[in-house]
Amino acid sequence: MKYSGFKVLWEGLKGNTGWKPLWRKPDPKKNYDIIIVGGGGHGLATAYYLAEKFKITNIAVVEKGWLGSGNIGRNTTIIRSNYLLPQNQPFYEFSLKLWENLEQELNYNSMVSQRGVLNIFHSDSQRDAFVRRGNAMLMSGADASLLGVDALKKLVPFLDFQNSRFPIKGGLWQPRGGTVRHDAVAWGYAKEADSRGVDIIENCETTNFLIKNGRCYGVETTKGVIKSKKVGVCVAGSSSQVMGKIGINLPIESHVLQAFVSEGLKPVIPGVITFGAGHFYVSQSNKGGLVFGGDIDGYNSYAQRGNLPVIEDVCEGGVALMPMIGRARLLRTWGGIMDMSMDGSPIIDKTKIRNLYFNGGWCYGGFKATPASGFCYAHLLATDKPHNDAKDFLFNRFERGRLIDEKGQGNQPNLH
Amino acid sequence: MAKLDLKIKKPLDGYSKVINQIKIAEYQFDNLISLAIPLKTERKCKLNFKKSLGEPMPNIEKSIINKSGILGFRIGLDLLLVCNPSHSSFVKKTVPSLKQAFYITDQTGGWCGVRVDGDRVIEMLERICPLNLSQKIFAIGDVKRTIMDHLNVIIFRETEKKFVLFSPSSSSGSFLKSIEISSRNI
Amino acid sequence: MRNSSHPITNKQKLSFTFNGKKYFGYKGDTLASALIANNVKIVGRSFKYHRPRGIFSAGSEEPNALIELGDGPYKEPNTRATNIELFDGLEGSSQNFLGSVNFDFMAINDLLKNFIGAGFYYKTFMWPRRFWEKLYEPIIRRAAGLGKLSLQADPSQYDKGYLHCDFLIIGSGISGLMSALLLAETGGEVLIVEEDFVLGGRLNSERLVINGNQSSNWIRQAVKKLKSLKNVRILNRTTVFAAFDHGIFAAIEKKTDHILEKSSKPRQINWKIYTKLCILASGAIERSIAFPQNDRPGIMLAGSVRTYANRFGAYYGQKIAIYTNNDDGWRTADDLKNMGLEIKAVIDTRKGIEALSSSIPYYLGQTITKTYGRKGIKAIKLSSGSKLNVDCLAVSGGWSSNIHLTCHKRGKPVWDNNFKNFLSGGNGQKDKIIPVGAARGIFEIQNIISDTNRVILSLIKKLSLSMPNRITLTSSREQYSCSLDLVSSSDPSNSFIDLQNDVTQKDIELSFKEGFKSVEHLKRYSTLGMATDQGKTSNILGLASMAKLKGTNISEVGTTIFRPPYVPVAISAFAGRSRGKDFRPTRLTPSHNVASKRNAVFVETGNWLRAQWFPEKGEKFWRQSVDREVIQTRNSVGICDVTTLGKIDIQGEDCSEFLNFVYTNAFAKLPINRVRYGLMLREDGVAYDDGTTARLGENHFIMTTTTANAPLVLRNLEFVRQCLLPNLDVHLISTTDSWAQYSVAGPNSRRLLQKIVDKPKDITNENFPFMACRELTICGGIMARLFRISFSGELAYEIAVPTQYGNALFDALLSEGQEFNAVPYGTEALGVMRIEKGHVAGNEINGQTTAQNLGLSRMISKKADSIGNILSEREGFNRSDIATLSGFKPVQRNQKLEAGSHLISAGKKPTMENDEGWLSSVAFSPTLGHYIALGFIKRGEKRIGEKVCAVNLLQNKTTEVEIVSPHFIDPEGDKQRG
Amino acid sequence: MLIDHPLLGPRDASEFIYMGDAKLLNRPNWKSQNSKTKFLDYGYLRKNPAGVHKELWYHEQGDRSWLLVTRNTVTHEILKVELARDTKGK
Repeated sequence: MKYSGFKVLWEGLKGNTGWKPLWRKPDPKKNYDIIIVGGGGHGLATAYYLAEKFKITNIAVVEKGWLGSGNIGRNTTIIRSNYLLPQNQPFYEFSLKLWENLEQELNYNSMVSQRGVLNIFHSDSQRDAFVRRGNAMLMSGADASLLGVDALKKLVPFLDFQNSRFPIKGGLWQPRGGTVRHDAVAWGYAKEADSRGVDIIENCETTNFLIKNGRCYGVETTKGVIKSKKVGVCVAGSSSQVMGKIGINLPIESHVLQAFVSEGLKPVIPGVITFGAGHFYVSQSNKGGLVFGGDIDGYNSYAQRGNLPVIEDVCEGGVALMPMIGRARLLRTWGGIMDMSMDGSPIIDKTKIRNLYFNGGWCYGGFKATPASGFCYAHLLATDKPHNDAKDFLFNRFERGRLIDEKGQGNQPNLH
Repeated sequence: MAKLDLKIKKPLDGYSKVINQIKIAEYQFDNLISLAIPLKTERKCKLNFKKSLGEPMPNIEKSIINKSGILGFRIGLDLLLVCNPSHSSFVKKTVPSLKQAFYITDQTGGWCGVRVDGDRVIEMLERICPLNLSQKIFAIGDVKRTIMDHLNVIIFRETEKKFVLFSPSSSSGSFLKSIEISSRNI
Repeated sequence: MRNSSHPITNKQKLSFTFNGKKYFGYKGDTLASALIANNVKIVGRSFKYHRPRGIFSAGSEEPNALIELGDGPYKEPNTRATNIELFDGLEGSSQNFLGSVNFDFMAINDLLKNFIGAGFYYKTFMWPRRFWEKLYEPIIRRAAGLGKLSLQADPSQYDKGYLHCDFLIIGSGISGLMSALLLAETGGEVLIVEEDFVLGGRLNSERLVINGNQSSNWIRQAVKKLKSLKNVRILNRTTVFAAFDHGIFAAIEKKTDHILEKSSKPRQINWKIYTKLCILASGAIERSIAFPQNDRPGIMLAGSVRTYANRFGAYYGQKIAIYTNNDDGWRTADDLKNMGLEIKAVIDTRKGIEALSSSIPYYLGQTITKTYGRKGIKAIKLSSGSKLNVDCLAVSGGWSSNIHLTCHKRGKPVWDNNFKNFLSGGNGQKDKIIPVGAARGIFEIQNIISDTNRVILSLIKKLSLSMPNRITLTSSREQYSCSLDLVSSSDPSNSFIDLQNDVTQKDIELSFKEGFKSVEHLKRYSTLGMATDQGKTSNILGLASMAKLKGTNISEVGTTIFRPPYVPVAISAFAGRSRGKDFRPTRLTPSHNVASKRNAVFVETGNWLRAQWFPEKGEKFWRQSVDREVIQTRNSVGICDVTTLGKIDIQGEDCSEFLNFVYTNAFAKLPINRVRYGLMLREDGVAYDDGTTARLGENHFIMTTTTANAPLVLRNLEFVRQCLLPNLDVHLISTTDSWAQYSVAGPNSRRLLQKIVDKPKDITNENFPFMACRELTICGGIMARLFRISFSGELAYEIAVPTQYGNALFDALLSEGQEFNAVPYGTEALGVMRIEKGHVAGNEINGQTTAQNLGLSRMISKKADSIGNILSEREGFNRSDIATLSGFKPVQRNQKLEAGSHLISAGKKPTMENDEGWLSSVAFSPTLGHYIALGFIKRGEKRIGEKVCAVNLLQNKTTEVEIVSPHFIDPEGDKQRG
Repeated sequence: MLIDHPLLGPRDASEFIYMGDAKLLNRPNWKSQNSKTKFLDYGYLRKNPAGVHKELWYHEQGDRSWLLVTRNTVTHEILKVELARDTKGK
């Protein structure tokens, strides 16, 4: 179905009787060319790009729960490409470029809103690191600028410039960063993948992989056996659980990241603002809620909920950075399961089982990566070669010592 | 060469104040040392402790006070603190005696003590101390280590409503402020 | 209007303003009850369609009456009028309108309802692409949102606290008070927490009889008894808003919100409650019914109409109809009739039931098909066609147990078909929450009494505590049964399901049509239950509606779960006192006082405040001070407080084996009274920390770490000690705070120190060479430690004394140093000198660089195992083209360098592919008279003399630099050995 | 969360620092065959169960002991707490 303002008007006049489901609810066929395990943002994007860019349409996306029930449905919606390392920066910039045309491409308004991402710094050495990062961004074709205190006072006058424990010295600003209505991304990809013939099968849990002679030829699911030439796993948060079914241990731990939203308020926060002397970042949704978050709770968890110390830590950071939000009220907290990888960077790679592919380890940076992750994973699944912008996201980087450690925290996943 | 006289500066310069009937005062001491129990020498250390201080070596989270007013806190399985408020022979006699069994580290300048005393002390501590202060759990003479207002604190219960709080000396100003605010806020 | 004979009218009279108009109420009112008593009909506008809305409920479930409370920086948006305890001088106003609350220009949206239903925004506003941020989105953003923030810093104080108990009882209604009375007898610590400012819960709102008297008598007795017990504590005005792991709950106490005077006390206290068990006596919340135009001011929950009448003597109207699908609606009719109000009719959706009251007109098996009165209900139309003129419509869709808290640990509610209600499902773990009374789905008072006795006594028995007697109470008898007639079939686009988010029956139908059928999709697509009330009064309606569309029942449809917090809580309340300058503790160095007196400028280094430089008279610009400090130090002697470096006392028979393992280089053979530089790796082979370690005795070492890593290194050393090498005799004590340590650097440093130490001969170059250390005494017997180490590259020492002498020593060094023109220097000069000397610091050891990058790979001893040893052998660490530490000078010596610039070979474009490295630390060297930098560049050690470009695209600047040795001064180290 | 410290009783988890999988107790011998593979496995690969997990916590704001905690990662229920050094001795 093609959406437009005209269509909305027309349907409004007709009493909104002509709308159709965004995607079908098919039963699985016996055979597919490719099965994507995981109907989240990355899985659906992969299916869409396989169909659209690589013209492979005999695809099933099998999803354990409801479509988009993983981290695409519970993140803080930020998009940006402000990375430092050469293995990361071009990939995230590729993703940002895909975001910029996504709505038109999918004919679905996921409200890609480029109102800017600001990272505040509070010390000279932080500034040095941000200068290095900002230059890396510009060198890979992204946008960035370094703002001094005067510029910040104009852009975000409500920050605590007077009385803060860690003085605000400036910020790294990426104007093209912003936010996206996260659920709508899953729905948009689902709609367009479906319209190209992709079967999206919800409430269909993958219980095992069909493997013979070191080759994967399908999956066993709660809706029966489904065969395919290739299987792509794309279940960040549950990666270890799914790959564990065939005894593969991953360089990944599952952690809970909490997120928070305030009551609806008239607009106050221009873009995304990140505190540099504590754990706090915030944006404001189009509905008016302040959407904010901080650090992971820090212990392995599959509970999709967290505990009080992190809530307090995040709010302390928030009030320290912008004391005007103090009287806004926290409305809801929730948690998602993060695939925390051993160097803080993702994996898009083949596995040691032929025809079985893996995409995961996104830590808490997966949302912004959705389009590029789907695109690059589709490239790998279709051509058996990594996409140029994701060529370093490989399993063997640990063995080879070619780590992609953006935060410099080493093999301790809860610090990334 | 002219002899220089280096004057001691206590972290809170001898602070003392009453807020909401709670007496808050710097708890001053001459010496504070830690005793580490060498691997597998608990027995030897127990004997030495008794001999050096005249009291049995306390169990974990328990304390002793000897007749010279010297306090001993067991803060870990193999770690004790000994605090000498003012006994004159501590450095010359007690420390060398303890040294025969324990590894000794001088921490006199490392910690700042604050004594809080008064009927509303529990109400005040409720605002910063995550520990259960019920005497069933935290008896007189108990000593525990925890975190208060982002700071590491050793808390020692002298009586039902009297405690000494030791916090790192570098941040003692911040900690004192925490205690003052807590006292004011009740 | 107010019932003038209600006891509340004997209380203190309070004045307040709402939307600028002055009104009166009484102590004991809520803002909502006072507004009702003052006949204020419209209190706000709805979120999307800007329809006029009145007060709907009497509790924290309120969807409509969200107001802005207070003024200036005290302004608090989205405050529920039903939760505000009235105080003299209260100022409130409506929010979310353009114009006035009575005439809102945005109400045009109501006419466009057909075009702006659920999810319309996903289908349009896509063209042209650039218009989203410029045009569409700003309009949407301005229209959305509810109240306004003041944009000023929150001026109030907040506090936190910790409470411990055996039994936390949430709610002080009859089941809560009974539970407390029973459990108190076990001797356990009981904590009762009540959201309201009065205790008694529902009993305050009803005309129930207990033991032959008004129930208020019994409350008084019970509370009196409980207050007399030592093991019982009662907190009112306190809401338990979240349940966490292992019996930890969070509660917010409103301490001074009901007082106008801005108190010096905290406004709210965020309590963290640790309990062994929680008794959930949180009652139940009434739900609405969706029918055409069911959102008019004057349409209220039936139980709330009863509450306002019984508890506050406040009547919204005088010609009242009751619309119910359950028995409870009839009770409202009875109560109001007894007060002399006119009951126009009870309309019960249920056919074939017995009328529950004979003296009231009623219609059975009928529904309301239409209502009249945009700014206040005037009439209703029934399915039979009859029209009734009313000024208040009390609606009851039945009661939902208030099980919000049982969902916080992802407990899935289970459907009770008997009372048409979700009950706590637990979640298969010991979640320590035991519902009683209405929260347990028991709705009739006589049953609540017997059931609470049974539940609590069996609990006490299970815990083997001393058994109290059951509480015998006689009470009125209540009757409750309920149907699931919740959704009307006519006019779906005007039948509101979720009042606050303006979700109508039509939106649910549209969600269904577009495939958003799972409860989670329904919620996300239609925004049902996502408003500030989390759908407390509406969720069941949405589920019933979806069940109807799917042709199934609610238990099949399932439910989304509530997320903490139960009520919205001010962000400040989570921050408590940790804000402003008190966001984190401040650590001061031992020389802080002296430095302050010398006008030092301080800089935050982690939690430390360190002197950054010491400006002198006439110096206007920081570089003037820093350059002077460097030059004076290099020419004579300078003193810097380096106490912040981590110091770890290491003792034990196996220290040297331990150090060999945690450092890459060997320490076993380090002689006593000598110091060695050590490099630590992480287990993944990446450089972690560096510092010097001194050996004071056979079994005694002092390790220094960087300031930033001090606690982390200790943590890792403890890990090695306890988890990897537990059989070694090693003991670790952090002594960072115990010793004041000063760097004394410069050619005159020895002469200065010789004035201080008790035996000057001991520190001659022969007796005390470079990298020597010693315990000695200074100033006539004060214990001290002296280390001959140099960060600046000069002849230099670090001298340490117990912290209590630190202040005096710093002073003494400066006064004794006057004859040498000794200078105190700060972290800037320290940084300049270490860059000049080529020493690495945090900008170089940043967690990403390896020993190989740092040019220190030869420090990794292959003779013994050490942390990180094996994984540092990986190919990626040892490629020939890795970036290595190098020095850089501007080719044009007058040019400035910028840290963070990237390095590109001459003539190449500044792209990621051509990136060869970066400048990590930059300083102006007063010694050399130009800028210098440390940095990393591919194969740097082989490219000395090559000219490359330092590119800073952020400033659009490219500077030609020459690659040089990182040791800008005294590369042979003659000075430090001199 | 509350961690029931074997020596000190229940303490708030905010006194502790989390490290992760208890396999970190079993550091390979650097001289063993395939030591690089073993170190890669030790350093990087995790079982990461949804369920019972043995993990290391450090009582940084307490007695500085490293604890071996057996905890369910789905319910967060803590089943057992031991001193890490005791389990090493065994």
